[in-house]
Amino acid sequence: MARITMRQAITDALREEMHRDENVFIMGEEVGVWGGTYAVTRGFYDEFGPRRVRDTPISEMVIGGAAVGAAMNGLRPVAEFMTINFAFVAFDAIINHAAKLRYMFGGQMKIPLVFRSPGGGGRQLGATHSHTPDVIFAHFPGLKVVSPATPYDAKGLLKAAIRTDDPVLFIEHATLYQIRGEVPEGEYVLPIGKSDVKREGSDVTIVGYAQGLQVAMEAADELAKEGIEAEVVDLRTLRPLDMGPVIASFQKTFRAVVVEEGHRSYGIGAEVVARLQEEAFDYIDAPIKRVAQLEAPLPYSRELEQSALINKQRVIAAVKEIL
Amino acid sequence: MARITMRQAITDALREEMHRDENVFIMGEEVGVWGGTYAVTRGFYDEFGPRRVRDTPISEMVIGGAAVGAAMNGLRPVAEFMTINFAFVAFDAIINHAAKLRYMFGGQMKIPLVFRSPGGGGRQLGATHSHTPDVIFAHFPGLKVVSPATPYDAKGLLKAAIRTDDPVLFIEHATLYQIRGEVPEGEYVLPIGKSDVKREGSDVTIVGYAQGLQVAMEAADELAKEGIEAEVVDLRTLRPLDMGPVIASFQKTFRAVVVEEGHRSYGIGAEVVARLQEEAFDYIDAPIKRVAQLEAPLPYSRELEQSALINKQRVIAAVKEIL
Amino acid sequence: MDKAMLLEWYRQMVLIRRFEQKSAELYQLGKIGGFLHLYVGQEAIAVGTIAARRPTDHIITAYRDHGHALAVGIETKAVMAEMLGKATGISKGKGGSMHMADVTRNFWGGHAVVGAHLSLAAGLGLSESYRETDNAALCYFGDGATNIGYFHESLNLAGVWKLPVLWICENNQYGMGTAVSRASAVSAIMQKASAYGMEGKQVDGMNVFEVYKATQEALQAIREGKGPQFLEMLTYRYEGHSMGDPLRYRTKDEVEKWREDDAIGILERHILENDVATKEELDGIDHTVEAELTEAVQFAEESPLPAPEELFTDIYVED
Amino acid sequence: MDKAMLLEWYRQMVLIRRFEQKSAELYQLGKIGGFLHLYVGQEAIAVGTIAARRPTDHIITAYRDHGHALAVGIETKAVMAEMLGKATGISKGKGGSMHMADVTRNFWGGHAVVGAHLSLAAGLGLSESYRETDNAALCYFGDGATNIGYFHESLNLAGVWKLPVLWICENNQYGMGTAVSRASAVSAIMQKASAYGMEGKQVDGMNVFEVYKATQEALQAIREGKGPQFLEMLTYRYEGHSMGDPLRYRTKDEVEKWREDDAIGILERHILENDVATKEELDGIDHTVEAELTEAVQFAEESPLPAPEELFTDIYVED
Ligand SMILES: Cc1ncc(C[n+]2csc(CCOP(=O)(O)OP(=O)(O)O)c2C)c(N)n1
Ligand SMILES: Cc1ncc(C[n+]2csc(CCOP(=O)(O)OP(=O)(O)O)c2C)c(N)n1
Ligand SMILES: [Mg+2]
Ligand SMILES: [Mg+2]
Repeated sequence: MARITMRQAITDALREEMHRDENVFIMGEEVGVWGGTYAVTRGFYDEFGPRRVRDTPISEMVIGGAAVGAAMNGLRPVAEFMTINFAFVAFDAIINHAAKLRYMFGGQMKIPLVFRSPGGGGRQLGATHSHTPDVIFAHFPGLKVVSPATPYDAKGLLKAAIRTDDPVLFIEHATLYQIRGEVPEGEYVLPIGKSDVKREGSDVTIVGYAQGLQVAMEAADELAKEGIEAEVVDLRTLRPLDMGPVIASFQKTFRAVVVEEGHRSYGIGAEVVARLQEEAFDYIDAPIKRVAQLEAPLPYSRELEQSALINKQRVIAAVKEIL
Repeated sequence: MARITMRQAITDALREEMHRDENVFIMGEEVGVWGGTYAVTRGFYDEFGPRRVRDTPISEMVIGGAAVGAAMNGLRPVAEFMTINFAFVAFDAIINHAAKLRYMFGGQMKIPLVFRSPGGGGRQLGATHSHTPDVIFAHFPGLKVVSPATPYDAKGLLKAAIRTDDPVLFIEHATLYQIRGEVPEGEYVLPIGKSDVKREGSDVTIVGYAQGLQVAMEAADELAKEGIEAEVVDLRTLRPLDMGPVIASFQKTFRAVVVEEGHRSYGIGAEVVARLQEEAFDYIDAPIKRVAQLEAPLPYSRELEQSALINKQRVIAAVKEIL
Repeated sequence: MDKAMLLEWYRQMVLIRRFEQKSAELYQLGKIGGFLHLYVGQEAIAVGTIAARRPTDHIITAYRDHGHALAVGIETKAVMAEMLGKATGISKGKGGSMHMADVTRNFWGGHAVVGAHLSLAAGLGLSESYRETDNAALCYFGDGATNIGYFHESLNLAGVWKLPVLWICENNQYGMGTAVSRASAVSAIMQKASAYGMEGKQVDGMNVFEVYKATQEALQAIREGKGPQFLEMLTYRYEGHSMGDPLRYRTKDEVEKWREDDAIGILERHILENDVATKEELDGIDHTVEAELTEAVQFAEESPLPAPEELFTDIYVED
Repeated sequence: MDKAMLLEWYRQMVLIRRFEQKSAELYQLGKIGGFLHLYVGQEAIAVGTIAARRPTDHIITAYRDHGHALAVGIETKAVMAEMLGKATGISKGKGGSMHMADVTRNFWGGHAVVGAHLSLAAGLGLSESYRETDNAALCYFGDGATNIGYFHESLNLAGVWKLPVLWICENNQYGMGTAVSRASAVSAIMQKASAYGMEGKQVDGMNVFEVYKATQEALQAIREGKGPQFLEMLTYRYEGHSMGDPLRYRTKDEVEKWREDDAIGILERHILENDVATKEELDGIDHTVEAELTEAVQFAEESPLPAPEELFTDIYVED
C-alpha cells in the first residue's frame, strides 16, 4: 500500500468521483485556476474544465445556497468553503437549507451535496480565522458531519459523502493535510456514521477525531512506553454519532478521556461524556476527562496560541489523573 | 409588587435604559413604526423618535455588524434580530466580530451591545423558523449569552446586559412573553453569569433555563403532589455558565435532570452533565438525565411538533427513572 | 390569446383569491397555525408568469406561496390539507402555509428565510446551465428581500455565470411595515439589476396581460442565451403582511386606491368588454371555484394528521 | 500642495513599500507567521486618502492593512512588533499582520473576513450620524469584497440612512486569483454604487494626487450632508495575494505594465520635475526610512512575547 498524504487522499477521492459520475462537480473560491488554496484541487481545472470546476465570487451564502439548489435538481455539488470560518457566513444556507429542506417539504427532495472545508487552529491566523467549530454544525439534525483523522479515512469517507443522497459537511483539519498514511490502490468507500478503534488497549479509552485523534495517538504512544495501554477510538463522524465502539471500549477500561481541538464548553466532548454516563453508567470508575481548546479566542502570537491548543502532554496528564 | 408579563418586563427595561442613557438606542426590523413584531417596542417610535428607534432594512449581517461598529465607537446599541433563526444569517457578525474584536486587537475596543432575539419552537412555524439554537452561541468565548425564564429575571438581566461593556446575546423565548410574574416597582439590575435556585427541594435537582425552566417548575409542582421535592436551578446565563448553585444542589440531592428546549445532542444539557461529573463526581448516585428536543427538525403540524418538544411529563418520567 | 386561456387565468385568479379568504377564516378559527401570509391583490403575477413558463422551467418563491402553488396546478385540496397540517398535505403536513412544494411540477417551494431561496434559484439555474438545456428558473421575491445579502450574491453569481434565472420582484410596496423607500437606497427596485449586468424592467403587476407578455419576452431572452433577466412587478397586497398585522404603516386610502386597479377586475373587464365570455360564464367559473374550495376544506378537515412516527421520517434519505 | 506635505507623502509611501519588503524577508525566515498580504503597488491609496482625512474621521480596512496602519501614523516599531507577535505590538501580539488597529487614532483595524468590516464601517458612520457630528468613516475594501452580501447590506444601509461613510474600493484587479470579470457581473466596480443611490467615481489609484483630490471632494460632500460616497481606486498589487501565492492567474507582462506606472515613481517624478525637492533630499528620506525600519525590526525582535496569562485577558471587559 502506498503511503500518501491526507491532501493526496482527498484529491484522489475527488478525482475518482468526478470521473465516476458526471453529476459531480466542484465549486468554491479559488478551486479552479489557483488550484485550491490548500492545493487540493490542483490540476482539476485543466483536467475537467471550467464547467465542472467552478471558481465562484467571494460569496459564501450563494455558494452554500446554489449548491443546495443544484443538488435539489439532481446534481451532486462538492462545494468548498475556503475555511470553515467562512462557513459562518453561510450558516443559514447550511443549517436552514441544506439540512432542513428535505424534511420541511415532506421528503420530496434529496440534497446530495458535500460542503468541504478546511478547519482548525494553530496556524497563527488570529481569532476569526482559527475556529474548530465542528460542534455547532453537528448540533442540527438533517446534516451529516464528518471529520477524518487519517488519509485512509479521508478518502473512503469523502467518497461516501459524495455518494450519499444527504447533505454532508466534510471538515478537513488543515494541519492534517501533510500527514501520511497507508491507502490501498483500488476503490473503496467507508461508511459514514461509524466510529473506529484506531488502537487497542485495556487501561483507558481515549476518544478523539481529526486533529484530536492524532494527538490522542501521540499520547497513547507515550503512555505505552510507561506501560499504560490506551484504547483510542476515532469518532470520524460527529453526526450521526456512533457511540457503540466508545461504549464497548469503556466497558473494558472503565476510564475515558475525550480529546477535541474545539473549545471545551459545549463541545464535542460534553456530548460524549453525557452519553457515556447515560449509556454505560455502571462502568464509570473515575470522572471522564475532557481535553480541549482553552476558553479564549485564539491569538496570533505563536506560543500564546499553542498554549491554548491541545497537545499530547495534556492528554497524558488527564489520563494519569484518572488511572 | 405588580404581576406583569415578561413582554412588559422587557419593554420596561428597554424604556428605562433608553431614558437613563442617551447612548442606548434600538435598531432592527420592524422595531419602530410597527412597534416590534412581538410588540416589545410598541410606542417607542413615538416616544423616542426615529433617531433612537431605527427600523432597518431586512439585512441581518449589517444589523449585526453596524451594531458592532457603533458600539466600538461608544454607543450602546440594542439590536434586534426578529427571531433567533435569522441570527444564523448574522452568525459571522455575532461570533467573529462582536465576540472577537476586543481580543483580537489586544483589548483596545469595548463592544457594549445587546443583541435581543425571540427564539424557540412550538408555534408551528416549520423547521427553519423554530430553532432553539442557544448552545451554538454559548460555545464561543467573547460573547455573553443570557436567556431568562421569568419577568423579574428578564428585566434585571436585560438592564445588566445593556450596561455591561461586553457584547451580550439576549434570547427571549417567544412562548414566555405572556407569562406573568412579580416585578418590583423600583430600579434593579441582576448579575449576568449567576445561576439561581428557583425552588428548593432535596430529592432531585432539576436544571433548566428559559422555557426549560418553566417546564421544570411545572414538573416540580406535580412531583410535589406525589411527595417528591425537586430543587429547581435556573441557569439564566449560558455563558459564562455558573455551575455553583447546580453543584451545591446536586451535592444535596445526588440526582439531576437537565431540561432544555433545544436539541439534545451537543446541547446545553451535555455540558451541564459533563461538568457535574467532573466537579461533583463523588455525589453521582444515578445517571444524570437530559430532557430536550427530539432529534428531528420541527414540523409544522401541531401535534407532531408538540411531540418533539419538552413537557412536564417527560421531566417527571426522567425524575422517576433515577429516584 | 384564446378564450380557454383567458378563462383559465380568470379561474386561477379567482381560486387564489377565494382560497386566501377562506384560509383567513380558517386561521381565525384556529385551524391553520403558524404564520399565514395572504396573496390577495397579487394574483396576476403568479398566474401571468406561470402561464408563460414551460413545465420544465422551475418555480421557487417565498412564504407568500399559496398563489404560486395553485397556479402551478397543485390540487387545491393538497394545498388546503397542508395548511391544516394534515398527512395528505402536499408537504405531508410538515411544511405548512409557508412551505408548499411540488417537485413533480418543478415547484421547489415556498421559503421563509427572506432572500435565501434566491440562492437556491441560482442553483436551479446552475443545474440547467450545467446540463446545457434551455430551461429557466423563475424566482419570486419581495421588495424587502432585495436588501439582503442573499439577493446580491445570487444575482451577481447569475450574472457572472450567465445562469438562466428570471428574477421576479413582486414589489408590493412594503416589507412587513417598512415602505420601500425606508428600506432601500433606491426606490425603483429595477435599478438594482444594473449592478449585475441585467437591464431590469418595471411591469404593471396588476395587469395579467402585461405580466404574461413581459415574462414571455424575458424567458425568450434567457433561452436565447442572453443570461439572467430581471422583472419588477408593481403590485400591492390588500391584506396585512400576515395575520395579526397591526397595519399602522399605511392608510385606508392607499389601500382603496390600489384596489381600484384590481387584478381580477382588470381581467374580468377585458373578458367582458371584448366579448370573450359572458358574465354568466364567469359566474359559472366562480361557482366551480367555490365548490372546489368547499370540497378542499372538507377533504383537509377530514384528512388524518401525520402519524406520530412521521416525526423521524424525511430527515435523511439514508439512515 | 506644499513641499512638506509632498515629502511626507513620499516618506510614507517609501516606508510602506520598504516595510512590506522587509516583512516578506522576515516571513521567509519564519519570524512572521500566519497570512501575510503585501500592499506593494497600492501605497498611493492609503497615503493619499488618509492625508485627506481629519483625525476625527475613522479608518477601517481589510487584512492588507500595514499600509493603512503606517499612514495613520502608528509607530513603525509597534506595527513590526505586531507582525512578530510581540507584547509591544499595537494589538499586543494577539492580532498579527491582518489585525492592526489603533483606536487612539480612530483606526479601527484590519479585518480578515472579507466584507465584514463594511458593516462595521456602517456602524462607525452611524455613531457619528447619531451624534450629529460631521465626521466620516473611510472604509477600504478590495474588488473581490464587492461580491459578498456584506457589501450590499452595508452600502444599502448607508444609503437609506445617509450615513457619512466614504466607501473606497481598492480595485487591484484580482481577488486572490480571480480577475474582476470572472467574479463580478459588472467589471467597473463603481457601477455598483448606483444601486445604493451613490454616484461612484473611478480614480487612478497609482496617482497620489488624484487619490488625494478625489478623497477631499468626497469627504466634503459627506460633510455637506450629501450622504455616503463611493470611490473606485484603480490599482495593482505587484506581489502575490499573500505569501505562497502560486501566481498562476496573471502574466509577467501584465505585472510589468502596471509597474511602469508605479505610485512612488509618479510622485518622485512630480517632485523632481517640479523642483519641489532634489534627488538628494529624497535619498535622505530613503535613508531615514531605512534607519527607522532597521530600528523597528530590532525593537520587534528584542521585544518580549506576550506573557502566558495574556491568553485570558481582553476577552471581556467585565469578568
Ligand atoms: C432573514 C429574514 N429576516 C427577517 C424575516 C422576517 N420577515 C418575514 S417576511 C418579511 C418581510 C419581507 O418583505 P418582502 O420581501 O417585501 O415580501 P412581502 O412580504 O412583501 O411579500 C420579514 C422581515 C425573515 N423571514 N427572514
Ligand atoms: C468571507 C471570506 N471568504 C473568503 C476569504 C478568503 N479570502 C481572503 S482575501 C480574499 C480575496 C479578497 O480579494 P479583494 O477583496 O479583491 O482584496 P485584495 O486581496 O485584492 O486586496 C479571499 C477570498 C475570507 N477571508 N473571507
Ligand atoms: Mg413586499
Ligand atoms: Mg483585489
